[in-house]
Amino acid sequence: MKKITEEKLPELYSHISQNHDLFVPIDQDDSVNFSLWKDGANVNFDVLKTNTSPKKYIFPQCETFFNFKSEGKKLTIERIKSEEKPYVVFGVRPCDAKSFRLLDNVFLSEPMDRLYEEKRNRGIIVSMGCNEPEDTCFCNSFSILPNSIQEGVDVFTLKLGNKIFWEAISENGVELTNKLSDLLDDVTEGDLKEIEIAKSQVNEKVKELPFSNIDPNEINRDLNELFQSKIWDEISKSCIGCGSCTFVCPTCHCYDIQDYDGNKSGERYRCWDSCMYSEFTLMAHGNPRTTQKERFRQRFMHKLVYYPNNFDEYACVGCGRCVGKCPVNMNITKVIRKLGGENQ
Amino acid sequence: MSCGCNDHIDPLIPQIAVVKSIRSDTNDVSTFRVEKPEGGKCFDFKPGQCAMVSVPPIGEAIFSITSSPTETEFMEFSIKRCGKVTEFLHNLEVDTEIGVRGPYGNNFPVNEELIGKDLLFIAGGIGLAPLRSVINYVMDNRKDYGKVDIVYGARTSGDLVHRNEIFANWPAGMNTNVHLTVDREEEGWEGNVGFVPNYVKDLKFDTNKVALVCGPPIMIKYVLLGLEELGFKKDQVYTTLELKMKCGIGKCGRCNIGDKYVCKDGPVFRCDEIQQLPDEY
Amino acid sequence: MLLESKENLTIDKEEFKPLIVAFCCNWCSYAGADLAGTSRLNYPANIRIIKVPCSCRVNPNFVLRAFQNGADGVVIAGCHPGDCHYSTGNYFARRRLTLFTSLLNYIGIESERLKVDWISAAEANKFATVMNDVLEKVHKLGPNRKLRDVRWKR
Amino acid sequence: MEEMISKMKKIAYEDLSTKKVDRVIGFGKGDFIYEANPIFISNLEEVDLLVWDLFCVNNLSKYLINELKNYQKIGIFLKGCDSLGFNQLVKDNKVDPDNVIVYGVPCEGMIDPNKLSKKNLLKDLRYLRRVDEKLIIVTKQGEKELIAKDYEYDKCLKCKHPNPVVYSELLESNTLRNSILTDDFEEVDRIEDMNSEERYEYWSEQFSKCIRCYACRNICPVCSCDKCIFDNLDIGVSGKAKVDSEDQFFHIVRAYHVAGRCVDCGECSRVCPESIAIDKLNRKIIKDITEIYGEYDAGLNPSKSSVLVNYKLEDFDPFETSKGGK
Amino acid sequence: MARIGVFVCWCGSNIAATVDVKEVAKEAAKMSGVVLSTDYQYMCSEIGQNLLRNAIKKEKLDRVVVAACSPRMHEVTFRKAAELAGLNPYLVEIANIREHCSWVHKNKDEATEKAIALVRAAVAKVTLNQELIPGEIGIEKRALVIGGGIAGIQTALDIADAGYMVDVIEKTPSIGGKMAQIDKTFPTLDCSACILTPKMVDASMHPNINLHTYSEVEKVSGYVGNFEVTINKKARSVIIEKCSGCGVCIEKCPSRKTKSEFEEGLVNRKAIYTPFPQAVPNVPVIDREACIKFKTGKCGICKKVCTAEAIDFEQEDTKIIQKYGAIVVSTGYDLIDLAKFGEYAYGEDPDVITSLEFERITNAAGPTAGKLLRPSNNEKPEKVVFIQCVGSRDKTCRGKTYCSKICCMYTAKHAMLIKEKYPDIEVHVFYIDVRTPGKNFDEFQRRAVEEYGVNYIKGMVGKVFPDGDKLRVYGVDALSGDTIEIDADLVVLAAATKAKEDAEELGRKLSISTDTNNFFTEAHPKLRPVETHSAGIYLAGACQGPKDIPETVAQASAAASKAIILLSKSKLINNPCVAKVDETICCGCLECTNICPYEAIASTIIEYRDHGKMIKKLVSEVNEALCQGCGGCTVTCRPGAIDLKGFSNKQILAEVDALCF
Repeated sequence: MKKITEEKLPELYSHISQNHDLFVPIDQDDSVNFSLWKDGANVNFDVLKTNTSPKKYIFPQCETFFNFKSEGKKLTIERIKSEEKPYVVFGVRPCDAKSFRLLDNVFLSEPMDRLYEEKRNRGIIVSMGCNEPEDTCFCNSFSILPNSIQEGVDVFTLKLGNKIFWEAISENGVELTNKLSDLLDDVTEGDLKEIEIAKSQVNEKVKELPFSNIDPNEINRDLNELFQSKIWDEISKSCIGCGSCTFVCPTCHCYDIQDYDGNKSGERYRCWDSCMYSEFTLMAHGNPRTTQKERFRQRFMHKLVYYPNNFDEYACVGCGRCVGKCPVNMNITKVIRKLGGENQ
Repeated sequence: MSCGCNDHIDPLIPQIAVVKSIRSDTNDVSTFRVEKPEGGKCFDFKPGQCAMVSVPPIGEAIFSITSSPTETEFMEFSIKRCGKVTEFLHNLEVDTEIGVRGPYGNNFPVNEELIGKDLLFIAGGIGLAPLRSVINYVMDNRKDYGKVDIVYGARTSGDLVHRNEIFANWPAGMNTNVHLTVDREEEGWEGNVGFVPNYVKDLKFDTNKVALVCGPPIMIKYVLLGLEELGFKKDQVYTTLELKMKCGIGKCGRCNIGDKYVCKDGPVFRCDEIQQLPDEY
Repeated sequence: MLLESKENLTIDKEEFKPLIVAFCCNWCSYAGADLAGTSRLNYPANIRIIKVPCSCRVNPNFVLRAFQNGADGVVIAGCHPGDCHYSTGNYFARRRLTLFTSLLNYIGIESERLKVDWISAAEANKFATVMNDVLEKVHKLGPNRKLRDVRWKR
Repeated sequence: MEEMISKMKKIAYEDLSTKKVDRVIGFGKGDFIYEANPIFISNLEEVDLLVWDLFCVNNLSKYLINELKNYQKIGIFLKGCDSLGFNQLVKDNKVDPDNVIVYGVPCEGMIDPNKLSKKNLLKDLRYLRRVDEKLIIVTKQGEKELIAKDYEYDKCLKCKHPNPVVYSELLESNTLRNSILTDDFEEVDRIEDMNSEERYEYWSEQFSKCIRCYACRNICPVCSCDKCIFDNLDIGVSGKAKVDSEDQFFHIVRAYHVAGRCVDCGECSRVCPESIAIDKLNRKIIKDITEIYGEYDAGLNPSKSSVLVNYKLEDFDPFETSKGGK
Repeated sequence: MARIGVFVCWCGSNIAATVDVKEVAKEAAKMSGVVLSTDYQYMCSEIGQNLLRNAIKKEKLDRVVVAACSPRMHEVTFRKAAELAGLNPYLVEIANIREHCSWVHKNKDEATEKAIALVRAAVAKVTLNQELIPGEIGIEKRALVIGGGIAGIQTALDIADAGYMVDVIEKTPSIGGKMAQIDKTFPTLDCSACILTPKMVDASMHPNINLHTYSEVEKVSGYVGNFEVTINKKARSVIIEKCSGCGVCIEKCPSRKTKSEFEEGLVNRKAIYTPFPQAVPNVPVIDREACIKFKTGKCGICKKVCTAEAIDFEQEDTKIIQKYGAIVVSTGYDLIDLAKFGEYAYGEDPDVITSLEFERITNAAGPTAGKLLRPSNNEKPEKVVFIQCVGSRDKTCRGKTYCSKICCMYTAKHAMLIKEKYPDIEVHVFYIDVRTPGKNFDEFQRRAVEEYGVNYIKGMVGKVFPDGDKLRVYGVDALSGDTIEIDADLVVLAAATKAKEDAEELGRKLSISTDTNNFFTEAHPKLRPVETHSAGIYLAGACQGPKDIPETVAQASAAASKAIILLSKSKLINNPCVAKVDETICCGCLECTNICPYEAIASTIIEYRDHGKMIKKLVSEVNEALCQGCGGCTVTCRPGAIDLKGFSNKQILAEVDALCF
């Protein structure tokens, strides 16, 4: 394990960004979001949750994957080759890191999504543990500890005071760490102790959080019974059918494929979509999910039942972004509770 | 199932294909024959599987492949005019290039459960498209299967597709019966008049066979009830489902019924499987 | 990575030939443009006219689309208030466009790029003057990059 | 507050039990002290869930569209800004006012949890109440007295209608908010004062934050189309790609579609997950309308047609360069 | 794919000198959907049109673009040519490469480039064109005339003579209008009644004319060819069919306190009355506000004396709903109220009268039996002063800014009438200008001055001052600057004409507009003077603006002929480029209905099935017969549910895209 002081971080950033696109939480206009680091950027690790999740680096909101041109009867398709640099996402919280694994389940299973795979392979994930979980956090409900090292992260870091502890996890992580060795110091015994204390402290804090009693395992997982539950009528009433929960969610991964006719040539892109939208499943001859109830049910059934049935994990990491963003304060914690997912 | 041809290519990127011929079946249904630009079939597939047909800049739509896998040189799609993509396809000129990707989804178990069985095909309207692939496959491997009954109906006789096969080829097949019906009386029509589900009941099939059903949702619903009345068990009946699809590979998230994705886990379902699914299709 | 991070369009200002899309109402301004032709007046060839029945037919979407796809300026011309073939169409258009031009200006589009004027069927001179004027101003401003859709290939 | 809550419960209980209404839409308590949710009540037992506090910020009026599909008569609690939205829904023929009983609730301004959070007051918040212009909060650290205005939603600071403009029953006599400021459109002026490059940069940055979640549209009481053009790709005016031009198009057209109809309730900006200054677009149009066509009155009178479907012969004409002849 | 043919016209050298037409055709051939692209010297010539027609047939073209002169020039020509070849004419678009290109640009490269762009836009548009078929609407072969004055009577007679049924609605108990009140007419000085009453009788006897007197228009709906009008027939309290017109009831009626409207209030009438002896129909009416029976319940003398048993106190207003193909509005005019003109002492001194009162006084059938007597003392006046332009050409808010047009002539007529009967009476006329354009008009006025010695004074009267039994008239002679003072016995004010009080309300019912003075607005002041903006509604007489009798009659016949033209058609063909509503998208806000200048958009409730439940939905509905295709509604429609055929959103966007190629 290594460490670096906060003051030296800009040096670290510029070092990393020599060969990588570096994405860090940047405070801009009063909101913190992962953005490309540039000299002088206002990096902020103190705000626990970035506004939107870092999933955009492995699954961008919009990506063009081929250009096409049709002239007369001839059609040409030109696949877009990625020419972008390898990248580093620095500051990925354990919950978000977990979400990457959940997306991997979907995109990297056969038939594999090559666009995703390419982005996934190009990136180095530098995760960062949490010390001060917020009221809206419930990662614990999905057995994600705030300081856990999630599968798939390359480096794990922890910020205590002005020290950032740095632990390479994967081969890529080791490689990156080696490149940065000039900037990183070794840790002392005292540091390790400090880390231990911090970890146990935060684990205690997590237990005190308002949502700590939420436990999806308590939900009766009988698919059809849950599907037909009357509860959906009740809890979907206030949903306004926007996509804010979906788009801030680190695990939501529905997408749409569209063509853009750009005059002399066109492009096909895929972009995030939301199962909360009314036209998501709309076909020429009808819509199997006609009201917001069905759409609302789909989203939560997917996270709590369908996905677990397919991948044996919940498709929620308890980051709590949706809790903060829903215009009408309806969110997955309420849904889980209503479905019985609560420890007494 | 995997046919092995897509392992190294991005499954979302279509390959170029040429529309070699367009045969108009009815007012709003045409059958498109598609080949590689250099000739030959774009990819191998199994009966019941689908492919995504791409017409930039209009978009993509998924269709079941209606030709038999035994056709080595081409694939066919029977397409009903009902949206933007189909409209575009219908206005296409022969020899125009389009994109296709696939095959997607599962297939009718022609080499598994169906082997050696008596088969009952029940189709309505454009629903004959996926079954035609199976029927022709069966016809080409006729000795592997038992008796074949084909019940096919449409609103009017003008809406019956693949006329050559339903009127000539199939009835001429060995141990094969074709039962045609139209919804309403019409001049010159000498076949049965009435809805497919009723006709199926009237025909009083014995239950020692496997039924493959495809057609409009409402028809499927009543055919299944009818088959039940005749004594068919749910695991003797296969049908296909259709929902909005975009990716074709079970990822984009819109064609699921419960935890099953129609594009990947379907479109062919055995009825006892369907029964397990939530009612959202 | 995202589409918007593609490089901005670089257009050599030297060779800058502005594209102006003009929506002209059928009864006055289009006829005014016809008369400009009959009178052999002169205005730049970069002005391309689309005929609409009335200035009230011009949807802001059309204007935005023109800017998206590379127009450097947009003109909307209709009958003088009071002379509308449909009695009141241009009164509605006047209100809509008053607010819309102001909104676009607020978003940062130079007001010279969206010109609304009333040109009667008899005002061939005015038609030519307005077009020359718009072109000159747009030329001075240079190519429009605002609202541009980088995916549209010109 | 307590008094108001008991009035609310009383009227809801009465009207439900006398079958005057078969549904009541109001506010219920959320998971946190600083959270109130829309609730929908049909059973008398649930009446007790009704609350009224400083976080009942949601504009409930739009729920009427869907609820009226399943219920005959609905009672709904509306604040001043909500009532404007209600009127606009009536005007757009989305809601039949005969089937609605509006319980008018005068509002003193709602408290923005984000503002509390920025001052680190949200964590461990145990209690808070408002006494006129003061905000009394109790946290772990004890009681604190704050200036309410500093913690109100931005939109409440500009509120012109703290009292419902339409109601069947008014639950409390009108409040007189000391904080009602004369609306000087100061924030719009600030943008107007920039040059066009700066303005474009400002808005490009704002718009590029957009994630196209459409929360602003879906919460808006005047965005009540059955099928919005942004949900209808077939109409061919917009796509789903996340590119600057599409984001700009969305925001400009959204603003234009509510021009003259926007009731300035500020919900769009409140719900934006990316904190885009959406209402600064709406308010620019409101400012223009006020200056050019006189008093802005969207939502005040459902039978009066809006500015853009109206005209006067003598309207201000910014375009006339020279008089033409017939 | 579409099969588009592009035809580039040289227009001799008009286009070809500045535009490389070959190049344009070559480029057009590359455009999407274009299967044929060619050029020709004169596309509009017969050979050119044949070229087009043959190409459509041979190449199976389903769309055509002609790049030529302005569509305002030859769009119709090419559309007709296409139609002859079996193509729907609306599948033809014109690219204007002459007026908008070759004639305004000099640089050949630039002009060619632009011409290509314009063709590209036309190709893009035409690709999206759809066959349009003009709708046909039937026509109710019946006309309605609102107002039974001379304008209405003449209109009704003309239409009726053409063989169509006409209903005339008259608010008062008798037709006849203002002309019935007038004594003589200028410039011939023939008796007004002598020429009017036969027409009134004709109207009442005509088999095709139906008179609804004492009736008003209550509601108008529908559209050209198919108006539906609700007429309120006020309770007359006398059964028309039974009444013999003997007049005994009137004679016996004890109520005599109501001023006679017909006699301009100079005398009183009974509660049961006919406005004047020649009234048509000659059936009295009970003025329920004056009638003692209605006020107190006692009386009923009329009923007792009526041997025909025609009196019916229980009669109620009745509503008639009738369909009409055309409507003519001929509601006439009134004189302005002179209350604001205190300086003339009107209303203060009975010897200050309006010109219309003078007409009654001088009328042989009037209250004085035609003798010129002062209302104050029934004596013959010695000096009469006429004051013109009382409220006309008046820029103050008291009067009207316009010239009332008829006063100069009738004043000259009045002066002459006096002089003819009483050469000894001194007649003075104060005037601003004398305006006598019209056949024999100026001669007529000159006769008044030259033959009859009427004293015309250019100048205005400052004050009329009742002084004993005289009226002291103070004026200024504008020519000499002298003040003039006349001791008059009678002062006649040429009060300005004005539109009827209820014109605006009627205009609203009919959806026709009124001008700032509340006169009905004609569709075009020069070219469509008797039509309104609402198709099928025409104007006759002074309701459109001040007019004298000959003009009124001329306009009445003009309006009648317009109505006849309409009624004589078996079907109306409407412009197919009209708005249409996509009900599935329409959100029912009905904003579009607010802006339609033709009230062509209405709301309707549609029902559709939504998961087994019947849902009712409010949507807009366009009446294609009324829609004129301005497209204003399309912009009001946020979800884009309402679109304009021929200029659809997609078409215009495609043009924009093509120009941005």
